Amino acid sequence: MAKQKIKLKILRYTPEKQKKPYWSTYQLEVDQDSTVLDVLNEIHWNIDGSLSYRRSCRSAICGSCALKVNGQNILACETPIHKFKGKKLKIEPLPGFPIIKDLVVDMDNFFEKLRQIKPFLILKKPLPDKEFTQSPEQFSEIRESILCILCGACTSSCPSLWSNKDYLGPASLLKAYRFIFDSRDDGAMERIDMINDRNGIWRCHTIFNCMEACPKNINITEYISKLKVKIVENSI
Amino acid sequence: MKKNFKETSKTGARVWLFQRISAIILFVLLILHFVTYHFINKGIIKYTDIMEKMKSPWFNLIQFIFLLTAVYHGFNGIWMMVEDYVHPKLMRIVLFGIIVIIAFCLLFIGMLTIFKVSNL
Amino acid sequence: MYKKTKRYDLGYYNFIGTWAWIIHRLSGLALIFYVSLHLWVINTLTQGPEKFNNIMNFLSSPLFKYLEIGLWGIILFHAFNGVRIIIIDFFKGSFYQKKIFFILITIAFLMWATGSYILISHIN
Amino acid sequence: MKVEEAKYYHQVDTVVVGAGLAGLRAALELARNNQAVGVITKVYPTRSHSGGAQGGIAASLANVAEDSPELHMFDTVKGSDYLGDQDVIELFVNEAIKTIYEFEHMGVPFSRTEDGKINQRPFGGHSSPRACFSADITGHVLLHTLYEQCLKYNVHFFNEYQVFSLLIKDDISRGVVAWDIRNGGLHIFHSKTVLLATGGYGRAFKITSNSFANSGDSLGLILENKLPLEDMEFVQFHPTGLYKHGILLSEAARGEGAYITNDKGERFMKNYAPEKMELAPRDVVSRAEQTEINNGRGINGQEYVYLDLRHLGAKKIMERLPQVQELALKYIKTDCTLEPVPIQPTAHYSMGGVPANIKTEVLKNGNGDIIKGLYTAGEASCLSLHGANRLGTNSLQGAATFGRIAGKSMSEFVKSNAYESLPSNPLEVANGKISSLVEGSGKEKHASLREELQKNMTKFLGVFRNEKDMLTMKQKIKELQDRYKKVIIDDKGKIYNLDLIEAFELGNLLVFSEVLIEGSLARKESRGAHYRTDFPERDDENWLKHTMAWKTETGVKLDHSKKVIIYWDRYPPQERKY
Ligand SMILES: Cc1cc2nc3c(=O)[nH]c(=O)nc-3n(C[C@H](O)[C@H](O)[C@H](O)COP(=O)(O)OP(=O)(O)OC[C@H]3O[C@@H](n4cnc5c(N)ncnc54)[C@H](O)[C@@H]3O)c2cc1C
Ligand code: HEM
Ligand code: SF4
Ligand code: F3S
Ligand code: FES
Repeated sequence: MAKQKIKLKILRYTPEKQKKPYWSTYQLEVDQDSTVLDVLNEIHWNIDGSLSYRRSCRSAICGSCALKVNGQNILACETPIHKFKGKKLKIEPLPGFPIIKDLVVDMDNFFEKLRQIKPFLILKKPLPDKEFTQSPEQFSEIRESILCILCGACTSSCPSLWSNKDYLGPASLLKAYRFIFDSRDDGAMERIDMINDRNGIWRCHTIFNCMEACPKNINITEYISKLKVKIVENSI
Repeated sequence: MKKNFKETSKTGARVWLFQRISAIILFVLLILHFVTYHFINKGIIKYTDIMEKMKSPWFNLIQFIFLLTAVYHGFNGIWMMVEDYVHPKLMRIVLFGIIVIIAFCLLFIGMLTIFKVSNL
Repeated sequence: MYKKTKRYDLGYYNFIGTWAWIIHRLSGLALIFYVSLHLWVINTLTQGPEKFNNIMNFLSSPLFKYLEIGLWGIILFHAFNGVRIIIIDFFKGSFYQKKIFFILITIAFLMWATGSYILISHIN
Repeated sequence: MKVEEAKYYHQVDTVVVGAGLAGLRAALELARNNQAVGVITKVYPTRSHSGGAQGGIAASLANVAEDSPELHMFDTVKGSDYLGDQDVIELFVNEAIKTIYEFEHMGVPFSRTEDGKINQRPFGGHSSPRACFSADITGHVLLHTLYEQCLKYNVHFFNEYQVFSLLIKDDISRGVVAWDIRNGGLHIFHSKTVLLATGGYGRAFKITSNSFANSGDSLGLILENKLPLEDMEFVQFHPTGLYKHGILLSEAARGEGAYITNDKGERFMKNYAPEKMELAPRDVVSRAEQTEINNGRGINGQEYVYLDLRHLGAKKIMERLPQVQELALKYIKTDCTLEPVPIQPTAHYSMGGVPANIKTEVLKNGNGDIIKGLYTAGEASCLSLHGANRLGTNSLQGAATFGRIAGKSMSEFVKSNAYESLPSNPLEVANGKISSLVEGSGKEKHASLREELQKNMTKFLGVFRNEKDMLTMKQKIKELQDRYKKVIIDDKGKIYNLDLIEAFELGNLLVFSEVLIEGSLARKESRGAHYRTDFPERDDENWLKHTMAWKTETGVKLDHSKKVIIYWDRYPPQERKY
């Protein structure tokens, strides 16, 4: 495999040592079809071991490795460097979240918001002996929304979140959609009551950054719109 | 432990829906308005032209709706922005007051014009 | 415990949706400003024909004509992007949001060009 | 960085280490029974590797075709090459059905049949369509649903805490010591019971489908506590790993009818498993692939063959196998609707692990003596459910079902037992590890060591093994272990120190790999995933038994006295043919 020289800038920050994040430049040789994660590994393993980032599955399913590269949120493990067409890479942690160290951000708040929309089936009917029936059409309503890997790329890219850290964010709204539109669920009203809030769904201004950022290409805005209409139908 | 995202305000749905309804009304009226006043009359409107039109109660009604929707839509929009950027509760209440006052002032001026001129 | 840093790094403006939103906001603000002025101007109707006609003549000077061209553009952008938002909200428009944007903005642009032409032809 | 004193101390009735399917299911069971439970996991729960599972989860629901637990059991027994303990398998196939219905009631979005029932599809080694699935993200939806259920029951998570040592004294488990990855600092978790559900050990190999987190931590910790591991030589190689990356293309691809072809464009499986063709069990297909490659029939003589999906049609591929399509497109720029995809065998599943009995209690030796309060489930465990070879879709089911059983066992244990006192210096071991890495005298970085280990393991202990290779590897591992003592890390900070974590994980890899090698060397037969070119036959007379292995000062101690539990009247060992 042909090697390639690349230059990149990484936003580094060690809270024990610095007050503020700073840019650090690296120059190295990598395979042409490396992913961003391969490059980070290369640096971490062979150049500077103190670089920290998150990664686990390296097959775009666990959601650990969301980062901002050249102005866009991506999954490091699935994005080949040739996608940036020879441009110098500029790697930073996800915007909108506090940095813990280097490329690692604090996602606690993100998960906490997820918890608040009651992300589980709420059942008011008795359990059947076997499974609940659900037709393929009913399943297809939620088919796309279950792809979400909770990487946070969407929520982090939303300008509404930047100006209001309490905004629920697209990932949680998508999760709410996934349950409200699940044919088995009986808890729609409880969840609607939760997201129908000043800092809930109404902070979404159809900006579409979330969709651009989502590595799973989920049409998040569409589902948020469907929720808005449903809420309006229910509350007026 | 952590800050709960939830506030109690449930007005979001109404703000959202009415913003859209007023937008549709405005879309029609505003473009009509601009075309009739700014393009057709060569843009120079004479006092007498207006007085002529003002005789029709329908015209006045439309002007009134226009005024109402424009002010509502505009200040509703501003309120949406305030909710985006202003977080302290007290500040919000103060701003809400200011917005409402300005809105009513504008409404008042507008209505004054319509009522006085049309001799209703 | 690590310290939580805040970052005001907003460099995420590569996308149509973001720009549309920002401009929509700014145009909305501009429109409110305009509406306020407008209402104030129209209010001169109550002060008799003299005053009103004076102001109208004043406002038909070239400077205000050019401002009007700008205003027409702002209105069209806000109006047509507003329609785009409504389509997205109610008619599954998010699948084609970029296409809708381009189509509507093209229409708006054509209207703006025609309007500007008329307005310029009024200047002389 | 200075070594930490006991600053942080938690007392919890039950500690669950690992938040994969097994760990979460156990935690949920405990929470539902109103037990206090703390889940310690080194990655956020939804990042666990269970989420990577694609194909499906087995249960004989008979929604699509005739099926029964009995048939499921037969397939599993045969698939295990008769090394599976049949009492465990019997419990497993019966509980499996309940597990699935429970999952469905929790809200798992399974794909459906036309009449609204859970859809099932065929899978390698299963004689009936038995794999319940959700497109090709089955593990993902299961993991997320379980996590969400745990949120519902307010399970307490210690996210990004990594267990550095177990507190076991006098055969009683007293808790664990964990490193707080995010803030730094060691925490003592004093508990009545501990569940080890830390997943597999595929990271010992270079070409692997496993995530970075699958470094077999608890295996290293168990060995360090002078306890044995079981059947470590059995590592499953999956036939459809993406060339060079090792990333898994779901077996569902073959389930849906994909072909595997060699350089001549021939579906070579007809020479190896004429009846089942591509749907033969993984070890059979992997060996077939490797044989083709070794004989120069790989594509262009290279180290790969083709997985051909084109005849399925773009519509079916996009509907049933979207992830396969996406992975191939993203990683090697191959659109599988138009071109065949290069694949090679990849280390995938670890049959061996921490020995446990049918109640998931960890065993101390081959005689069934247990460590009190220590439990294990999931891929980290060896209940010997999978024997010498796991059938696809049985492992998710195994993790979930035995996670639940572990939860039950633990909540019973907690009710009738009191806290045992902690050892006198609980942080000693963990501190020792940290300080040797931080203050070490050498110069070597952990990365180069790991690279060497993984490369050689794939080379010498891969699909085909023989005595000579393994002896070479045995030498090598000794050398690597020595060099590890001199490893030093760059990052001396406390906050999110990835360097420290990786170095620690490498330590575990090196320890259990030695056991793996010794076990393979000793087992002079070919069974299931363990295939020796110098002993190509299965030898039931001498080797129908489990391997228990301890690490001692002088090397690895092996014991083959643990018998396989076989219902001789029902399933006498016969040849495995497909
Ligand atoms: C690519 C792929 C596809 C698969 N597809 C299928 C399939 O289709 N069907 C099927 O049945 N099986 C499949 N499997 C196998 C199955 O996914 C696994 O066997 C199963 O998920 C294991 O679950 P687990 O809970 O034991 O471990 P994991 O899900 O791996 O979880 C391990 C947990 O332990 C934690 N942990 C590890 N070490 C420590 C430590 N030191 N301290 C704290 N926490 C720690 C981790 O954070 C993680 O949360 C697949 C496996 C792979 C790799
Ligand atoms: C011509 C027809 C108009 C249409 C179709 C229209 C449409 C819209 C829509 C749909 C929104 C909601 C945006 C959102 O929810 O994010 C909006 C917001 C807004 N509009 Fe209008 N509008 C029109 C005219 C006006 C006028 C005349 C004014 C000024 C008085 C105005 C001021 C605003 C403001 C300030 C906002 C808030 C901006 C924001 O929240 O981003 N609009 N408009
Ligand atoms: S919706 Fe997309 S971007 Fe957002 S968390 Fe889920 S997968 Fe990530
Ligand atoms: S970017 Fe934000 S504003 Fe809405 S459409 Fe997406 S959540
Ligand atoms: S490492 Fe799992 S999504 Fe990238």
